[in-house]
Amino acid sequence: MQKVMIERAAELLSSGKVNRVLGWRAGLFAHDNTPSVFTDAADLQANFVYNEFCGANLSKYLVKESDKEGTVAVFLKPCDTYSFNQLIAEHKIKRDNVYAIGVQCNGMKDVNDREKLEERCASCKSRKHVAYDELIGESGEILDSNRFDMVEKLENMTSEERFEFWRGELSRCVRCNACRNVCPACTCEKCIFDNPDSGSANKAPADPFEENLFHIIRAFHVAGRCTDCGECSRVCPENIPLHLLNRKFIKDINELYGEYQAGETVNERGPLVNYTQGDAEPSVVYERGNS
Amino acid sequence: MQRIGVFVCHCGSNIAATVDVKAVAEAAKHESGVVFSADYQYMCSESGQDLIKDMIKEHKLTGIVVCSCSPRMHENTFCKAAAAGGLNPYMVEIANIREQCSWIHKDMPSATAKAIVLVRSAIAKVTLNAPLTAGTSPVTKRALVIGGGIAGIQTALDIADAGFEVDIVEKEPTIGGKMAQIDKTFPTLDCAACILTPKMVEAAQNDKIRIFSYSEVSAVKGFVGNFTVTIKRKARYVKEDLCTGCGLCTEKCPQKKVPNEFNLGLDNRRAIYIPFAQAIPKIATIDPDYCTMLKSGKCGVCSKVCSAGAIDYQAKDEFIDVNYGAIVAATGFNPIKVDKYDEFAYAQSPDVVTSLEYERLMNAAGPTGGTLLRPSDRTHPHTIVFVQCVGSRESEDSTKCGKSYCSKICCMYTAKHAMLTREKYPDTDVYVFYIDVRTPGKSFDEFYRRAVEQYGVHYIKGMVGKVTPEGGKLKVQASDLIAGKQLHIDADMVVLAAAIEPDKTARPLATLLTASMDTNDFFTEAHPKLRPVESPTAGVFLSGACQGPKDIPETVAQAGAAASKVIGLLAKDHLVCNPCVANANEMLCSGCSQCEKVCPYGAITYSYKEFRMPDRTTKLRLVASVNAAVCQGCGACTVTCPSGAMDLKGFSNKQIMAEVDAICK
Amino acid sequence: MQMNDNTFRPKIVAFCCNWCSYAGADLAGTNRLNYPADVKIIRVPCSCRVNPTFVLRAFGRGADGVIICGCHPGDCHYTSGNYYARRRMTLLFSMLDYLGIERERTRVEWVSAAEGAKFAQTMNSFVETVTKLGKNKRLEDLRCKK
Amino acid sequence: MSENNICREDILRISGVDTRKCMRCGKCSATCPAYDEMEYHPHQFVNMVENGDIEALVESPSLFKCLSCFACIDRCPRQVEPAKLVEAVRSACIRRQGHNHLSADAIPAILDPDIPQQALVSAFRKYSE
Repeated sequence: MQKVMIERAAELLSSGKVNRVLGWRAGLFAHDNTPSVFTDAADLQANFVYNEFCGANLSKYLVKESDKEGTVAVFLKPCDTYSFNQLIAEHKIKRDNVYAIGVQCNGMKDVNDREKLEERCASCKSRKHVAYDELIGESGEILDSNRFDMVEKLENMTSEERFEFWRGELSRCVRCNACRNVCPACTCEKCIFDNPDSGSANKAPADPFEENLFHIIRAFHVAGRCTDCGECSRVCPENIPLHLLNRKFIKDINELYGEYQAGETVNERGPLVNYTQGDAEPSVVYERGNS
Repeated sequence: MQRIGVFVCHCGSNIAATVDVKAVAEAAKHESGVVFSADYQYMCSESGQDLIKDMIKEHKLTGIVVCSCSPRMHENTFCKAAAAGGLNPYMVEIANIREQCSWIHKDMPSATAKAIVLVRSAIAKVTLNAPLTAGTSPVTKRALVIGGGIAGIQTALDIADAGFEVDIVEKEPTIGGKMAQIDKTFPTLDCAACILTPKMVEAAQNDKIRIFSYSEVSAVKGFVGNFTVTIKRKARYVKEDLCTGCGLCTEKCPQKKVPNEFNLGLDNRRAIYIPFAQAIPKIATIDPDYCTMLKSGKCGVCSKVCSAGAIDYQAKDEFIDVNYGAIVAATGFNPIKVDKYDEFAYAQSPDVVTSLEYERLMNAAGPTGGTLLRPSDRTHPHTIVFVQCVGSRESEDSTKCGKSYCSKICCMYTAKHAMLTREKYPDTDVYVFYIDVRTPGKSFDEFYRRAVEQYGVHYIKGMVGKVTPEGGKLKVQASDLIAGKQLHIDADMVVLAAAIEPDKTARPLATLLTASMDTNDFFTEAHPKLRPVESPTAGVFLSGACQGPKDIPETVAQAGAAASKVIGLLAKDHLVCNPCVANANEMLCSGCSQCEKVCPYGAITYSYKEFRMPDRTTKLRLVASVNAAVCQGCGACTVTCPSGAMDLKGFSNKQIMAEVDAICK
Repeated sequence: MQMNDNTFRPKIVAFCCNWCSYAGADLAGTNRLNYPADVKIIRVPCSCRVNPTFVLRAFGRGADGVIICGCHPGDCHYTSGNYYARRRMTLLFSMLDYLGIERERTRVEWVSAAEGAKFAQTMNSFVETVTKLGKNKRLEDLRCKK
Repeated sequence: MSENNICREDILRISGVDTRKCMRCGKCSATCPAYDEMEYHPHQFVNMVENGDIEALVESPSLFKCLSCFACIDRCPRQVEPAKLVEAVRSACIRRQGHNHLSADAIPAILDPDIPQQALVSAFRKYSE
């Protein structure tokens, strides 16, 4: 796989079809591969890597890269292609400047427990590439995923238990902003939390409530646009299961407004910028489950 | 630093009896930024307003808070007073301590405490107010009427009468619409053509009115007062300025087998045609689907016989852009297709007709020259069965193409048909099967009773269940609910009162106009009772059956009403805009286009703009901008924007959060 | 309603749309329909103007309950605002519930300009519910007591 | 369901019909091929159920004159489905005639390999409580 990808990338560079290749660069250790731009074949040969530690979703890097001169080739795993589509829909990626190569993915390994698949890969929602110019390896199918199991488990807890659970998780937050910075849906020019004029500027939480506030708002801002790529949880240095917040919104949206997968196509109206006259009333929140 | 003045009104005892106004004024004094605070008997009185004006000058106030009744009551009064005192009228906030405090709380301490919180919250908000100026936008003094039926013609005539220019866009080769196809009109039974054609001629001769026939609206840009509409002038292959309407070509054209839509396919026309004798404009049109010259390049007869040289086989669709200040939708209606109702055998027998087809069969200019003949064998029918409510008043989940509403006009035109038939041919038996006879209208019920009492039409409460064509007859099986019998009638003709539905072009047009529609594709009015001829989209008005089923008098009345609204708009040189509108901060906008999707008015547009970057390079970025003349200030976009780039003037994020903070303190 | 330091009085923030619910609140006043003074109304043009941040801000600053009132679905002055608000608030409240914040502290109610009685009744029942829940303990625990 | 009294709610529940949707147009009776055989006609049937006048229906021979051709269901503009009411009254009536006309134990004896499974199930549903 890696060999074929390097060959193809070198070929694209030499033919002049692209002038840069966005891929993964081998790190000091086997598991710390990082996103990187390659411009020549030698560099590719020496440092390009594609193995089970290439979790980074490269689509967000295209926001900057596709804005530059010339065409950039990019390798996209199936889940990355959803983010790719979503970013195109939001005019963040200039599609004409990108040559997208879909690459087969069999799941990424968890850097903390290198024998195990990452949680997001163990509950993979789709092996299908929804956008690409060419494909290396095979594109799979949309899978029946059990990704909402944990959300459901939380929903079935009592309100107190849930509170304790989240207190335990969110109190570890150090507000490093990694989750926000890596998120392909977080592409604001300036985040409201960084903007003193927004009225909600909040660089570091003054109290635990503001910790919650940051995470609720972050999840709300990407609700309906989040493709559930799972990058937020991957990069969290405190291993907070942030994807459980995003998935809660996704699950609610699916249940209340019909199945929706952000990024599946480019020209869709997201569930939060859409409505039907017969939508569920907010009281549905009180009616289901026990408190 | 703001200098804020607080005025606490007693409202006689309305407020002062339950709220300690002195304590409120005193508490306000200690709020940051407040330089003046006082209570007064009646703030809305002349002297109360003078107090505001004087204090603004005396204390150089930059903002004021009036603690009084609901802003819905006197906000305007105090804004005007502030303006008179030299302050921007948008630097005024009202703390509602009457409706939302003194009137609902009985206990003085708690009411006073609440009033103080409300004042604090208003002070917190006004501190962040910014002076706003209501912008203006110019008005293009020309109106567009889409649809050239009686609704469109009447609207255009009324607008032109007031001295404004108006264009009619009609998709057919002639104006006239459905009314031109009708024989007689109820309840007076005067002939439709006799009252319609003079109006058509008047429209054609009025120098303020331009008629774009055989044309469609293909794009709409802009906003109230400033629309730019792209009109597609379909190629008619005849030069409009040369054709004299002599009609020779329509007689010589060898292609004779084209179903005549004006007669609903009951007879044929040629490939080059003028829809009917009184057509306006009276210009021939070539039907490209049937013309052999256009299809295979062989023929050219019309070109040879045309002495004016008007035929142009090379013609292409043309697109023209015109500016308008107001747009009127008058797209009208159509009867629904009734083929799906197998039980009525419409598709099986030519003698089962819809009411509009019957109208043509009765019309002197129709396919039978006004003699009522069965379409199948052209014999005179002796027994005619009318069926009411075909496709109207069906349940919402109807599997057929039925409509849940009452089509409103069928009861009356069926009474008319029955009456005219009996009058012309007293030897016919006429049965009308009805569920209810609905005749609310001036002289309507009298008309229906006349059909029964003078003309001997058999009105039977019940419904037709089945029509079977058999041996040249139509066997009608029906129920008579009052006699408690099932009837079997051998009829010669069956006439179906098909439900009416909005024209199919209305839905795409609504999208172009960003006007809203109901589930039946009728245009929605801005308010069902108080603004019945305006659409919720500013500058778009509604005329005729595109808004709901209507008969001719109602249509004409509504057309006049729509025209008067248009005239009211065009009479202004400038429109004053609501200054409390959304505003995009281009530096923060990331161009994600989410806000554009929630805007109900299409006020948000995206464009690439150049930005200077900190490193002195320039960058092209897609950013949103709000058209202040179109934005109504709902704020839907502000919440959609994750960056907070979109904010609402007068209700900004910071202002509302300041209020929240003041209340929760 | 006796102001008594020993009894708990909740802080309630009510966001009301200008066209229906704020007018409904005015009507409740005109008809002298009582509801507790704990409710403080903030006027917004439309329920769709209510940003989730405002709701969280209120809780962050010590509110015990937040209620959002708008025109009935289909009656929005701006045609579609409350439809968007309905989706947003449903999701937000569901999320707050998911994080373990009592779901009864949040509510959306549609109140038309003619429903003064409904407005008063809604506020009475909401205040009662929130009072029963007591102080916003879970959030209180989170907030630094300044 | 009580022994001797079939109430309106039972019929509505069994049939799943909402009689209030009826706008009294009479198209069901107009379309009914067995109209002349019946004492009570389809539109009356709907009306009688709506008024709780079930006993008269049960007593009337009309009940079993309906051909179940479903023309009334097909043609009803309000989707009231009168034939379903007939069917519901019929099964209520049959059930009332005695407990379990058919018991599970009795089935093996009368089992015929040609009886379709569906017929068995529906008979079982119809003839037992």
